[in-house]
Amino acid sequence: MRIDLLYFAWVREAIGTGAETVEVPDDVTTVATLIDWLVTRSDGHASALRDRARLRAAVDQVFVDHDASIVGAREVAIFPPVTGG
Amino acid sequence: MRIDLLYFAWVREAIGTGAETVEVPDDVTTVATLIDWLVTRSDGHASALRDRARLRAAVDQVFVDHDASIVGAREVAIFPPVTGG
Amino acid sequence: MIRVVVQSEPIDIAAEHAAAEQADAGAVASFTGLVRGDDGVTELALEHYPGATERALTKLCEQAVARWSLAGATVVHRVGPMVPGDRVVFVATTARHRGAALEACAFLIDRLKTGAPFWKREQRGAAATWVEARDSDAAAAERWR
Amino acid sequence: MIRVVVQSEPIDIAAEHAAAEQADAGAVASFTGLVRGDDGVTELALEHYPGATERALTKLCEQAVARWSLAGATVVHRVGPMVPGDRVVFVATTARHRGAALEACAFLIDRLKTGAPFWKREQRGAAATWVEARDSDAAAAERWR
Repeated sequence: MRIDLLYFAWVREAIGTGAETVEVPDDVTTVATLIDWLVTRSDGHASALRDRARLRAAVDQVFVDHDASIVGAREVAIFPPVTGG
Repeated sequence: MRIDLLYFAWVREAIGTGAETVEVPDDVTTVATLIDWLVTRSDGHASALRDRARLRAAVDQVFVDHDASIVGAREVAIFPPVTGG
Repeated sequence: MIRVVVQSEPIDIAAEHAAAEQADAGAVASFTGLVRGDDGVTELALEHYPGATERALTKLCEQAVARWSLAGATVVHRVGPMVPGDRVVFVATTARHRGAALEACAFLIDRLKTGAPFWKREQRGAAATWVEARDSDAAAAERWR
Repeated sequence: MIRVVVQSEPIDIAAEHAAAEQADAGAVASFTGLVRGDDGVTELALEHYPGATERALTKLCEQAVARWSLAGATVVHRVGPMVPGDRVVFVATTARHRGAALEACAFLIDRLKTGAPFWKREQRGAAATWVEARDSDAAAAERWR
């Protein structure tokens, strides 16, 4: 399954890019398993995604929990807790 | 005792003036007794000051109840409940 | 910093808001009251008690500054004749945090409604009526005691 | 009437406030957040998630309009580099009565803080740090549930 990934703030800085398109294995079906798989891709990924409790996610621009499905998603974003306003 | 009186809104319109200076008798010592005395001065006063529950007062620009003293006051204002903002 | 103005000129939001902003306080809350034109009102005239009005508004601002540790409080109130859409009153509060600014702003407009000597006369064509004070305003003012 | 804008240009309060005013609704409440300069910050950079940000802000405005029967809701949020004193966010709510406008304004800024994808990076001279989310913001957002 092909997915566009977006990263923001310190997640983006640690990974070293704000966007990448990946081909994920079939057993990657949730945000949590996506993160598990991503950490194996590079030291930057491993470092950025180490502390799961500090990561938030959106699937096709809708905020979701880590147990949310990504099956059929076009775009998944991973980022820190938001600090706007 | 000589006092400057000020009237606002429909109290002013009914009395027919916004300000007058009066010489009040010695037994007029509170807002309530001032109003009792004022109603005897003209039909306009009597009409304007008929419904005491709808009247508010200030003594030397400080909002007070009807039982407040006016002894020594320079300026007493009588007006309806306020409706600003 | 307290700013209290009673004026017959239109209220300049841009200038008043800019004056209320301070770089060492991150939050500005404001409330603006407009003349409503949806119930047939063609003109609104505001009468006030010169001197006593400014005193009352300044005292309310001082109370708000003390209670919420504000960096600033502004009340600009228009008097005289106005038409629907015109700004009647502008209240702004400046604080380090939004909670204080928002609460103090609500306090000021609630208390101003029952505690400052202004009177509204509505004109509908040829007919003029003095606006009656509302129980809901008294209740709103009371909740801050 | 809902207006949501994410922009890198300075926020024009006069234009935004005038657009929020409606003659058939007498009350406009607003909140403006400024870059604070009292803790050594020399620059603040705001990053956001284009598309998702506008969606999230529009949804919050729709919720506010429905819950408080608003005549209008406006959120203008700046992104990119800013300096102390600059306006980061402007929220305005328009309603017939002040209670609804003031409450809805507090709701919007509280929920925006935890529900819209913006991230702040503070610069103090050469040192840059990403601002951490605050528990107090989560609590403030939670009180509207």
